[in-house]
Amino acid sequence: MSPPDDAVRAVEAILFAASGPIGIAAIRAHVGDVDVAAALARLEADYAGRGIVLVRRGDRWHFETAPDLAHVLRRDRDEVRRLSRAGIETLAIIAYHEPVTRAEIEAIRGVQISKGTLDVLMEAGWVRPAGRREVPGRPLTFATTPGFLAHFGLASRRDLPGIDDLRAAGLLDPVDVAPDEALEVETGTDSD
Amino acid sequence: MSPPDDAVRAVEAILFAASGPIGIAAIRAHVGDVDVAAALARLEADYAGRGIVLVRRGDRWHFETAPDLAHVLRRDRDEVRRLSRAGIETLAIIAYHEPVTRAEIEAIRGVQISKGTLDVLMEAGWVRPAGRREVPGRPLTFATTPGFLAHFGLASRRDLPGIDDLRAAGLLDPVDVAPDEALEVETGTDSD
Amino acid sequence: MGEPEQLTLDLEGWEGPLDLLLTLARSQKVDLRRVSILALVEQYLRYIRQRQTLKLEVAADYLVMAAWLAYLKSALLLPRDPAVEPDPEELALRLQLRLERLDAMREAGARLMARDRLGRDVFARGTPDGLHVVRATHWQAEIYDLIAAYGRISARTRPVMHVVADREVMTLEAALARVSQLVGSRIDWATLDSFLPDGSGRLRRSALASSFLAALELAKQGRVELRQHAPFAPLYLRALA
Repeated sequence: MSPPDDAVRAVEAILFAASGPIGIAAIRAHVGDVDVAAALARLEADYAGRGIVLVRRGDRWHFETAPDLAHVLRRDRDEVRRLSRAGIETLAIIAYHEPVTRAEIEAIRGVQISKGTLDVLMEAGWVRPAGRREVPGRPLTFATTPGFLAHFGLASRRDLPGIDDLRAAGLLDPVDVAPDEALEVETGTDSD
Repeated sequence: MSPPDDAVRAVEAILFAASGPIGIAAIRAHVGDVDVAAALARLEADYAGRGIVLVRRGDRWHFETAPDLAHVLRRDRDEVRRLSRAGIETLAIIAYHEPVTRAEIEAIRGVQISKGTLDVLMEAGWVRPAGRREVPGRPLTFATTPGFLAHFGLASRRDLPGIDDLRAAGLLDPVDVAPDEALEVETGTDSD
Repeated sequence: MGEPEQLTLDLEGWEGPLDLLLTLARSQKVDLRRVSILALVEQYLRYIRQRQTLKLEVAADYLVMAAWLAYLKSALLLPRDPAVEPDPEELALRLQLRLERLDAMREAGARLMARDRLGRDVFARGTPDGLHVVRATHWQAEIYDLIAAYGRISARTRPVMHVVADREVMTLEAALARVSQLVGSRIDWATLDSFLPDGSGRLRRSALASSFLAALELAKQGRVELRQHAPFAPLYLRALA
């Protein structure tokens, strides 16, 4: 392995010092006119197989510990807040269907979303309001955030587990939320 | 360079994720019975010449960015800002009346000046403290700097137009007294 | 917890009728795409029948679904009536698609949660130094701003002298004297205009106003009488004997 040149070293230090995933433009603002993409590729290769790895999350990059070392690092005190079943399903629906309205989420789950469910997902920084849909009522839509990709270790939404198969099976097609005498009957509330 | 073994990788990840410099005993508490000292030596060698270096602080170890790269981690950004009305008036009074005390500036402006106003003028390099006046209370006086003359393209303060010049230029026209000025006088302090 | 409450818990464990249906469908242990809707409906209806004591607000949705499923079942069993819309086969297909969709999302959620998650399985740097932006402020002001500011201060603080230009006016007293003197020397009606002094512009306007007031005052004193044919018509004065 040849020693890294100054551009690579500078990008490495910036990624290391950054307090979160950082994009190419932000890196360039610090290092100036260097080939940031090439430096990232070089670093990705250098760190492959090490205890620290360089990963891409959406349009941003960051260093994190290698996943197979979870057992030496996992901390009890940092227990990630457990999501309710309603929360997990709602998050999955938003991630796989985004942008998606509340009515569509409810149509898929067959129950109303209780008030806290979306709040919890937004508070966790995984879900954000994503504009209104230009249909009658102009309902608000929801989508995932860069923080969602970072937390779940996804380079992009295309990396969502099984998304291609689900799309091919038509299970991600737009959901019919129009009044339907047959399937509109469920008006329960989830148990959040 | 041979790929690091699992012990080295684990120590690397622990150092990276640690919330501060960490000692060998603390590392061993995570990784169990491995040769931590050997792993540290290996990491020190691996990172030599990179943008990140492994350093020892007393009995503890941590990763930090290479010292020669400090300049890329901070980025300078220039901001051009216009002087506020209070600022430009205070500067004008100092230029025309120097050396002048704060009380005199306020008497001439008819409005109190906030501390920030003089600070901004001094930060800009246009005004400097110019000794104390030998009267009761020994108030500090202020005067302009060579930087002031340079910025405004003046060879000396005598180049500032006199009152008669200002009148001839229409700059003493009472029409110029806008209603907001009356308001400013009433509230008794400037808006800086 | 009392006995009746415990009985209602059976349904509260489900996240709605669709959740219950999905669980029953999975108990058929076949691919959801080959699930028997008829068997599923049977299972659902049997399940609901077995739960005699239900908390009403929780049960309502389940009962509505039960009613709909009972309708679907009969529609599927009876010979197809082409006049009936929608086609019961299609309804069954849509129900099956809904179950598949919910199942897919439930599965996706589980797979998401099982990933290596930041802060649980993988970790970002413990103590990032952060990147810093150092701002250097350049203050800007032009020489014109400076001298205009001084002009403004001077104008504001300099003593202001108000000078009122000299103006020709006729006072009410002068008009009274003039009108009362002139009216006595005439016999017949005369217009107010004829009492005004020669001149033009501001003095004449002032004299007109003052003379008009003088005429009113003299009329009030009973020394003259006034006549006007129409609004804005000439005003005539005549001395009273």
